[in-house]
Amino acid sequence: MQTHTAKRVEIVIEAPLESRLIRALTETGVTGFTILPVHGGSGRSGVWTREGQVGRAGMVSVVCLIKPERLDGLLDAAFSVLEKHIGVVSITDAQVLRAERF
Amino acid sequence: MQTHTAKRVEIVIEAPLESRLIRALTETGVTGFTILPVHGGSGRSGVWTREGQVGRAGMVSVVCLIKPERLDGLLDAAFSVLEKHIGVVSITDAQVLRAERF
Amino acid sequence: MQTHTAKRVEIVIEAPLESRLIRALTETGVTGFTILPVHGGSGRSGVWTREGQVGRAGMVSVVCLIKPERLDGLLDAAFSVLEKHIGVVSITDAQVLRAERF
Amino acid sequence: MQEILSLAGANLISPIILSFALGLAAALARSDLTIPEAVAKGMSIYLLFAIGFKGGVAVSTHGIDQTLVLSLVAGLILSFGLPLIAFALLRVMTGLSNIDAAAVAAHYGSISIVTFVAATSVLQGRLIDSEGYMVAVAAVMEAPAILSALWLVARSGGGGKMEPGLMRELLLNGSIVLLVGAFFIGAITGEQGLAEISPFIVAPFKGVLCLFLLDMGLIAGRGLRQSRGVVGMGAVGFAILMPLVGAMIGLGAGLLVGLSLGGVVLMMTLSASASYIAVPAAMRVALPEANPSVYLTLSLGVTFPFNLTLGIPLYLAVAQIIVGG
Amino acid sequence: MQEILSLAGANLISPIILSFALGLAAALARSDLTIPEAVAKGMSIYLLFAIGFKGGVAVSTHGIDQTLVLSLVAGLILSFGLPLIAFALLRVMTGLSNIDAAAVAAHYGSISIVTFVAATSVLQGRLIDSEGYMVAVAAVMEAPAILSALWLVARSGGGGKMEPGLMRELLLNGSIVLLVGAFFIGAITGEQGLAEISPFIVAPFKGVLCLFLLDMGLIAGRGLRQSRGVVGMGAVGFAILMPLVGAMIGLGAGLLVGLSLGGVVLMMTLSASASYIAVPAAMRVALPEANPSVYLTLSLGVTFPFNLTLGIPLYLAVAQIIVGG
Amino acid sequence: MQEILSLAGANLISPIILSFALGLAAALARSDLTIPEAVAKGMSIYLLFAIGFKGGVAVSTHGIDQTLVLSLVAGLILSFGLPLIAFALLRVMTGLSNIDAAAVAAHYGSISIVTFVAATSVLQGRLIDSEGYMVAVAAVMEAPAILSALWLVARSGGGGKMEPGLMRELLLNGSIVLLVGAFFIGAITGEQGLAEISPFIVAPFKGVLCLFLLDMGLIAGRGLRQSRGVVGMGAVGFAILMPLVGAMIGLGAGLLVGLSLGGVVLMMTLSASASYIAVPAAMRVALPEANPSVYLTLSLGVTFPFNLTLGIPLYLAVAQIIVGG
Ligand SMILES: Nc1ncnc2c1ncn2[C@@H]1O[C@H](COP(=O)(O)O)[C@@H](O)[C@H]1O
Ligand SMILES: Nc1ncnc2c1ncn2[C@@H]1O[C@H](COP(=O)(O)O)[C@@H](O)[C@H]1O
Ligand SMILES: Nc1ncnc2c1ncn2[C@@H]1O[C@H](COP(=O)(O)O)[C@@H](O)[C@H]1O
Ligand code: NA
Ligand code: NA
Ligand code: NA
Repeated sequence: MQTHTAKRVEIVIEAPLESRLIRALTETGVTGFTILPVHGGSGRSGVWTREGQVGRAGMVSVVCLIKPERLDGLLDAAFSVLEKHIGVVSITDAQVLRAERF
Repeated sequence: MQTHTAKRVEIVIEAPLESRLIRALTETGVTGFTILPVHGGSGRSGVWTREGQVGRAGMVSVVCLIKPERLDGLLDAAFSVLEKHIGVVSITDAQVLRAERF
Repeated sequence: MQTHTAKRVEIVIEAPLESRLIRALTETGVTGFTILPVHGGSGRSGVWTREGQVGRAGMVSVVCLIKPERLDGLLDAAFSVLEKHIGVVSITDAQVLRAERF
Repeated sequence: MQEILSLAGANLISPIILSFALGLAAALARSDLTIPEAVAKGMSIYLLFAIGFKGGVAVSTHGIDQTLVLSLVAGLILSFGLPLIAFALLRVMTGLSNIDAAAVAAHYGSISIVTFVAATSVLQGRLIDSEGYMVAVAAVMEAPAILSALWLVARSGGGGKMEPGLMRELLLNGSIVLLVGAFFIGAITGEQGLAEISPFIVAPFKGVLCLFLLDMGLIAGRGLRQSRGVVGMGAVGFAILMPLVGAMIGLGAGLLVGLSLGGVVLMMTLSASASYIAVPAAMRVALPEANPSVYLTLSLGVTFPFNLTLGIPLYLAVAQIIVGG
Repeated sequence: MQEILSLAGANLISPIILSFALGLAAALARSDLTIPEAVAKGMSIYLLFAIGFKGGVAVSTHGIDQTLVLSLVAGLILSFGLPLIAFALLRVMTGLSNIDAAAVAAHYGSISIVTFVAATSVLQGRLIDSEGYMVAVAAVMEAPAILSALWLVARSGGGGKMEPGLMRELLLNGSIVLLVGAFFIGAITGEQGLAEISPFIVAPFKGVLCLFLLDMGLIAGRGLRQSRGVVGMGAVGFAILMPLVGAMIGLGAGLLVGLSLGGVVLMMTLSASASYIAVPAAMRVALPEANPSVYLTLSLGVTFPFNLTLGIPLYLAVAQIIVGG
Repeated sequence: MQEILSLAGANLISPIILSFALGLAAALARSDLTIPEAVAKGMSIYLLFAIGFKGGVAVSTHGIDQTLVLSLVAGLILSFGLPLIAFALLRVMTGLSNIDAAAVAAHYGSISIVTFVAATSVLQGRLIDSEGYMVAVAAVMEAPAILSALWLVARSGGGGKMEPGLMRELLLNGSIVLLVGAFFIGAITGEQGLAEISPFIVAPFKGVLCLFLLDMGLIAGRGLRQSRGVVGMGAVGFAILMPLVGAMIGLGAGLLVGLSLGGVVLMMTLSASASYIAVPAAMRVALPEANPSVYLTLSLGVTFPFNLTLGIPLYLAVAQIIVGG
């Protein structure tokens, strides 16, 4: 089946910043993304879990599939939000169906 | 440690279609997959979130690790369900442990 | 934007083993990981779902981004826990921002 | 008239309505107030179980009068028939495509159980009895409308074939199974069963309903914000006219069947209400080309609040005039 | 006999049992009715907190009689010993492997708190008092059975070594901590504490139990559907025989210890019941080679409904004959 | 003194406090007991809705006396001012960086609604009335402290600029909207509205509060375990001194405004309490460089339990001595 090369960008970011990241992405024209809940994790800032949390605590994972040529714009946007904050960004090469959607 | 090449297929599909996708996958002999909850997202069909939803709304993410040679069969099965619907499919090259399981 | 090569390891493991996996990872110096909830799945051990479960049932997905040279240590640690149990491990090549974090 | 307005007024300042309004306002103001999906689902399970159980108990005490079967049949016919009327109205009043119109029509043939619950609590507030088996009628009305909609689409050659397995999915839909199951449990265990669990399903019922409507308001508000411009004035007009039309037809059905005043009001409410939980999910499977924000905006964003605020008191007033009592 | 059946009958048409049946039927019919994981966990937390608290209050009022310690010891011995009997029976009645048999045995040495709760509510229904500290006995019986099972496996050279850290995990298991903790809170705050929160932990208790059993039924039904053919007739026979054997031994223990009628019935129920929450998770860690669908099908799919429907009334009847009253 | 201790003692053995202690102990012992996020959020929504609604009803019955406006203004001033005092104390007592100190200060200017709820239930227990609109004061005090903290950081040139959109986020924060919204619903529907839903928001309130505090204890315990060594003795001292300072200032404000005994106690409690839900999330946005485990450990791990156990009874005793009654 016909596939097209794309980049899969996974941004693990603090929940309170989610809305800002989405705004930044949308402003650079990235309107396709999927937000996955994150149950817990560990990093330089220590260990955390969602269990029993009431406030907007913890991280969320935002996954974007985009055309390779748009990667830099996305990373700049993401970084502008992430810069001073904890969290990680990873990029993998991917193939997608239905390129017209990206 | 001994690893084996495989494909990682990630299918983001509407929750009401989950059972149909699973059926289609099983029929083509794909019996290994992991279903991740999706909290929200955005695409050509607009923005959505799970928050407060009562019905079977939103999307789910189905991740399949398979032998490369079985990729096409899987994609055909997925596409037969996804065709008229919203959602995205991405494929990445992967390595897996314990090939006997795939 | 400056990126660095890394490995993305995704370990789908039974929830009751989560704490053991984390311990094993930490002991080999892997202190960065993200735990994603898993809603259900299927494999050689059959089909399962989280719906309505009360006990610590089902699987969780642990995602680690690490420097390539540390991959083997991580896989050994993961395998020491996973060995006799169900679950899958997949590795993909990735690029990360902010290498200093890994 | 006077009377209707005062009732509507009294109805408007109930905690239930105001909770919905709060949710609506919060969402429109883009507050981050949300109710977790699991909690919302839990509340809807509670409401379905409670309303079904109480209906069953009512049947076990008042016994089954001969109108039971007639009412169920009437419900079936209404659910099958109302979409045709809705479809015709939509063709006249809006520029919606065949498929969108059919999808919307399906929602108005089906029912909103929360609207039904709100009507029962208005009746209770005025000490008006109603047939317990009306919850069974509600259950019966959920699915048939979907078939009519699919037929409407197929007729106009727009695909919408009856997907295999869809039928049993509709009939074994979680909310129907729970509502009907609880109804039978209530009917079997009767007053004694009710006595055992009424501190759970009766006493806190209205309070839970408030939080549930808060959530409904949040979802409706979010939907309205996102669907600005998606629905035209004509469609909005339909979403207010159709409930009135449905209620009048429901009134006729209720009188024909010979329901009590309360029963007639509930039959009117069921006919006037539009689904926004079961049918939307079914439409995603059966009519994926139909635009969700159209039917969700109309059923949850317009018709639901209309029925909640003005509709129900109006239906009650009309029924009182005609049925008397 | 007559008497037993009538009680069993009365027991069968209680909302609690029927809710379980509804869940079972819905799952077997492949309805998409589900209860969110978080809601199910929330209900179990509520039930554990309430049952523990009430037990503590009972102790604070009736005081601690000398049988308390004896009962705890009896519970320990039963939990350690029952798996050995279960294992022997399984070797005779089924073709299960050593490891599967040991894993199943662990479940029957441990307890099902919901079965315990159902028994207490049957006792309440018939106004039969019971020792409040029986919940402490229940807590004590949860873990030891697992050690016996591991010993059985080790003995037959099948691995199953006592994993480091597993022991404290078992003892600090969330449900044990909550049950025991609530027990102490109840014992400390007594009647006054109960008065403060009884509208929460007493009044709605049975209603919550209904929804919880609906969920149990859904899970049991799903399990039965998937494990068709996994368990043979012999295993099913065991899952019905073992509770009877356990109950008889529990009866002996209760009489030896000198418990009241109610206490004896609860001791019988605890011995007869099989775990399906704590032990399965522990087995995944300690005996990963054991097949989960075997032990889950037997404990949740067969023994749990058996105890709920026929077992408890039977144990009560037998206890009444022997203890009198 | 005698009197204070006995009250503190009585307060300590309430189910509410003991539930918190249980959670704390379970987490410190590394039990796997947890409450699902959705359930915890659901309980906090319930508590905010109930407390807001009841406050509104109180206002609708006792009417609005002229002190209402004064109290709101006092609340604003306290929320703006307390962080400055807290900051000064932190600079003296601890080696925290400017940014960490400012972040901590923000928490102590804001409020903990659960501490407020605990205080109201202590007042109810001793049949002491309080102004219903104190919940509105609580709402008013949530956000301003954050601005003071940002100003403190900006002043010392440490960035912390007022992020665009943050302001409206703070004011439309879910918990504020729900608290204020429920307050107005209660004020509008009054006693009649309360009668409709009191079996939901009044009767089970304390029980839900127990489970919620169990969860708070679990989180606090987890935090303490992970932040060993992160906070020094000086910081801990601050977390106990600051509530006392805050309470004294709150006392003064309450007297100036002319609140009743109950109102004064609540004003003291609000001033003494530290936020651990709304402010931490805001700090992650506005002061990402500040270390969360510092402010969470102090506000949730030290100040919250201190207020819950010793603080509230102390404030009540002091207020009684000064206000009399
Ligand atoms: N190496 C990693 N692999 C996967 N997730 C990570 C990694 N490092 C950090 N994270 C996630 O990002 C969050 C913040 O990390 P940090 O900024 O290192 O404190 C952690 O809690 C994890 O959820
Ligand atoms: N480019 C993308 N990257 C990641 N997820 C996407 C993307 N586009 C769409 N999605 C997901 O698929 C859903 C449907 O997308 P669409 O079919 O474009 O409306 C969205 O709500 C997202 O959850
Ligand atoms: N091929 C696969 N792709 C993705 N996930 C899998 C695959 N095989 C197994 N899993 C996940 O691992 C769990 C245990 O698999 P198994 O060990 O094959 O029983 C399944 O329930 C799935 O959640
Ligand atoms: Na209708
Ligand atoms: Na047992
Ligand atoms: Na304060």
